Amino acid sequence: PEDVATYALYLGDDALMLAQRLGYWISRAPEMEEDVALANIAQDQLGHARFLLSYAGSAWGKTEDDLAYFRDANDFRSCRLVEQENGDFGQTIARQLIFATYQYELFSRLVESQDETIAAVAAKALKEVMYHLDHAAQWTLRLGDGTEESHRRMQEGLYYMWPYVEELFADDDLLRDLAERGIAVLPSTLRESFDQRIQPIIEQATLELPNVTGAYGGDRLGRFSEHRSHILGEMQVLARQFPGATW
Amino acid sequence: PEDVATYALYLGDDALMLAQRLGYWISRAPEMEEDVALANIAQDQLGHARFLLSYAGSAWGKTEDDLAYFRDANDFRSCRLVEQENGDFGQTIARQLIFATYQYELFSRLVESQDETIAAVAAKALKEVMYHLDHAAQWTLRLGDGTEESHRRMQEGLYYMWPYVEELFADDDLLRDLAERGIAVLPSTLRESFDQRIQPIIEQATLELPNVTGAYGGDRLGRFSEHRSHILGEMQVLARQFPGATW
Amino acid sequence: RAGQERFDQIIAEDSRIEPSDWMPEGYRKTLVRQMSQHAHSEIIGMQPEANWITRAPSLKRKMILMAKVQDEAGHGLYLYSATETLGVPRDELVRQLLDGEAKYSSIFNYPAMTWADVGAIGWLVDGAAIQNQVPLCRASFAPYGRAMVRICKEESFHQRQGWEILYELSNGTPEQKAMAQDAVNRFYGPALQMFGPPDDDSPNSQQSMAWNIKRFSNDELRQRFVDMIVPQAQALGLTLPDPDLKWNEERGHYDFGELDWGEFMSVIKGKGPCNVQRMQRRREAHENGAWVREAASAYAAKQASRQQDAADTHLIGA
Amino acid sequence: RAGQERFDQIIAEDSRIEPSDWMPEGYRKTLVRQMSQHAHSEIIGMQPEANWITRAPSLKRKMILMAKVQDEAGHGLYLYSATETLGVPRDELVRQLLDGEAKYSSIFNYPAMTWADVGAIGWLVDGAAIQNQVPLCRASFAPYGRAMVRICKEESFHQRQGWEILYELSNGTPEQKAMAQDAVNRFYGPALQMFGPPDDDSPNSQQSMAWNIKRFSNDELRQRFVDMIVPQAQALGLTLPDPDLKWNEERGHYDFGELDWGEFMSVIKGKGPCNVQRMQRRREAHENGAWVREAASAYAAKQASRQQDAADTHLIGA
Repeated sequence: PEDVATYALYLGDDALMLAQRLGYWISRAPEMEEDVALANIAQDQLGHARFLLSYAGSAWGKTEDDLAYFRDANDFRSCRLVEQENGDFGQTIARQLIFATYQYELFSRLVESQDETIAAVAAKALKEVMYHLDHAAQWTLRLGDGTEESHRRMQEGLYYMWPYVEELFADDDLLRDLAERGIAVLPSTLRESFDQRIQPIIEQATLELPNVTGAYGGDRLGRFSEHRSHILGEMQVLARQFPGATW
Repeated sequence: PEDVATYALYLGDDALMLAQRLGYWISRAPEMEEDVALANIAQDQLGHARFLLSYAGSAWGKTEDDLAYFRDANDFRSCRLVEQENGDFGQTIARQLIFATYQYELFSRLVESQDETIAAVAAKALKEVMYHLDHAAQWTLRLGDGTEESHRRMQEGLYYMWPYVEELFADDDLLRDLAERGIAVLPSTLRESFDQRIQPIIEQATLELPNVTGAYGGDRLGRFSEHRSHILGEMQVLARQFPGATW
Repeated sequence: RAGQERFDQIIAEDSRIEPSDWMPEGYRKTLVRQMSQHAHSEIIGMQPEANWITRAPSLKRKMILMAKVQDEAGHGLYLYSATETLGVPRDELVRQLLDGEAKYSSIFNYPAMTWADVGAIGWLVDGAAIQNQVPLCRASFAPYGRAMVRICKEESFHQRQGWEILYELSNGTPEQKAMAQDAVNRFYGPALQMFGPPDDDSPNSQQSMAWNIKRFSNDELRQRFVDMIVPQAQALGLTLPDPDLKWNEERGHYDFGELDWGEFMSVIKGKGPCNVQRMQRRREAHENGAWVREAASAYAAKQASRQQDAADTHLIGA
Repeated sequence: RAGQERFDQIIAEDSRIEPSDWMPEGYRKTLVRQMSQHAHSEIIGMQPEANWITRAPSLKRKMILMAKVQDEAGHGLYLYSATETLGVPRDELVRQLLDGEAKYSSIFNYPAMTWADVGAIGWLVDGAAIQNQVPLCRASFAPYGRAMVRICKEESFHQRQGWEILYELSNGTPEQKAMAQDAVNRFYGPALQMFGPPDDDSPNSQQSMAWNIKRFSNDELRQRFVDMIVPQAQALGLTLPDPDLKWNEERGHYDFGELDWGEFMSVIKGKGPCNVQRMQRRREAHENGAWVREAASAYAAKQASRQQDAADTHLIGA
């Protein structure tokens, strides 16, 4: 069960970090409708995170909050994409477009996981992620094919996020083992459908696929991100100030 | 000695918070010369802070780091001005102009403090603060009388910072008592010379004194600032993760 | 005038005015002012609580807090829409806010400094808002009333959630309880002032009551609020910071002490701890978002012209 | 050509070339490339350490760290100035950096994730830089050599400070020691790669040595560095992550294992963990500062024209 739990951390930490990043936008969005939309997406991701961390924690006798608030940076298993800074709205949308496309492909396959809990989370999340993808795609079109400035910013946003795409599709021993047992999806097998889904959106938005290579690293061990410790420092500050307290 | 120690906290916490804010600029300044200049000012302020916190700590058997890293937000005694966000460079310069002018007037008088340590800090700091004031005044001129955009931004920076001016000159019982004993300077007695010094700079920069009232509060008890807990959360994160460690 | 007569009759019958109905200019103006202030308050009111989203101390609380701040954005949007039915577009209302011409509730000029403040805002500020808003569900202007019905449902959740935050703190460690008490100490007075100045000093109230916009006087609403929160505070095990607060058997209400109206007036006039900060944040969000809104318009215009081209082509082809 | 002869003679005598002297175009180009890369490295190299200024765990360390990052800005400035003597203005050099045409040392594309990384960067990265730079104090191009003298003095402080950070950690709690070891594990290999590829794969080195710019080969410098840090690591009580590292009595040097040159080349080609992040931050600082630099120029122009007006008035008056 520990390997499944670790897999649940992979999935859950991604969702948690993204929720944390998106949560910052609420009250700062470029239009009030977007305060609502980004809050929606943040809550969906936080919902996935809570479910997955609770599930992971059951293997170790820990709660979702134990895992979210009392693990140190090098114990998290999130990918670097979701840890990237919000930047401007174009950069946030670029991150959303990439991650929602990836999550959509992933959850579409995970609904058939041999692990019932993971299959159930995926089934629930899939509908939400379809909305996230639609939201990101719509904004990619508007920004890419909007004004000269928005085109430039959206293109830059894609450029700044693209180095972290490769990592999403990196396999490791745990994933290979779980995939063989029908529990996980081997990330590398999602890349083709990811490309096929995201490329037409980028093209329709009159944007180009960024000409930038993947960033070295990609082992979900946090060995290559300067952002993670900043995110956790803020997220955990109050919980750690009162260890053992309930809220 | 506890009342003098508390006064040292007033002065030292101001310097510490400002050093923390300015430290963020290093590597992000609008020109490389400014990375150097802001780092200089930050180090000067941090130097004052260390001296003053050590002095304050001697009354309670605490070190500078005990006081900087292990006090909670409501135990700090900084004014709100230095806790304000950096904003753009114009906002930072506005904060610098106001604070350096205030500190210059304050230290010019504190060199005659009956408390030898405080008099000595003030004497040393005074020369540094003259440079800070000159730096801020020069930039105020350049930005105020530069381009249309820089004029607008500098004026906005002054507007956003001005509500926190009043607090700098607020007296309280501790200050009144210490002033009577010739140890502290009563802040209200500095206001006139502050105005006489800062107004000509603002005018020469073709700027206007902001038409905005002082923000309610001003008791140095942190009862009115949303920023302080953010600053401390970041500043203290590592030290608190390893209580009792040395570095 | 037939319009005036019909309007007076609707008011007399306590029926509802629709946007298409004739209405006196003063009535329209009063509503635009009140409804847009209300909308602005929801939007500015997001800030103190949003300040704690990234630091909420449990995932459950983070979830609830995000939902709450989202609801506030939603309320702002309903209320701007309802105000637009009176002929003033949202852009113009937002401009009035950003230029400092329009007001919003002064309570949001107080900072949310601790996690307990999030609880106190939910319990006291949303609690006071509900007292104000429940009667507004029957406001004579129909779109306002309808917006209020929807909003009040959500606000009562919020109040409950705020109370729960304080309950957990009050039953937690001594530090947590102290944090809760401190928050209540700071928000109690300003929350009571949310009902506006005492009736003697509230000249506009009477006209609003005659128009069936307002149903109860400021002091009546304040009394109801105090009567509601005293037992809730007892259940929390927290003290309300008013030595004069006590049950008056004769009146069947709680007596309470004089509020600091000097402070109230000075906060309204811009002297609050966060007035400038709130406006700066709102302006920055607006300005940083300008290129996004422009892009959305430009894209919409392109799409419309593409559809027109397609339609033209179709006509020519036909 | 007399210029070439004189140049050759200066080189043969191991004397110094001044900017006003004639020099071959290849020499000039090589220097512009090397010196500006060096300057860019100082500027980009501020970022990993600046990442910890706001979180330094003691005030003393915060002070030292601010001073160090400040020194790097200062070094960048000297080196840009020295490069400008070769006829390329700083604006153009900065443009090359921002457009990705110019390179900077690959080591700065690794992240500073923990506080111990600040120590490892000081000890290993500045340590390697010193090995590289000390011989450059005698570089044939005089302004480069002069800049290096100044820089080397400060770098040796930095290395010492980095070592001290690691020493405190290594002698601290088990978690602190683990943090230090982890940082050394991550920075050891990349630090050794700072001397460039093995001599066999370093085609430009020979010309640079002939011109008395470079004094020692990459592999010679790397060996000196290893020989220097092994006893320092022992004094720290930390392990260097190389199983092949051992004293070779015969050579009188430490042997060490093959480095991962595949990773080195891929980081140079943009695949490092932080390449894009570093460039984004630098571009943002530059773009966000554009209005400030424009204001400074506009102000300077106004001042100059005011002085001119004053001078004219004076002439007319005279």
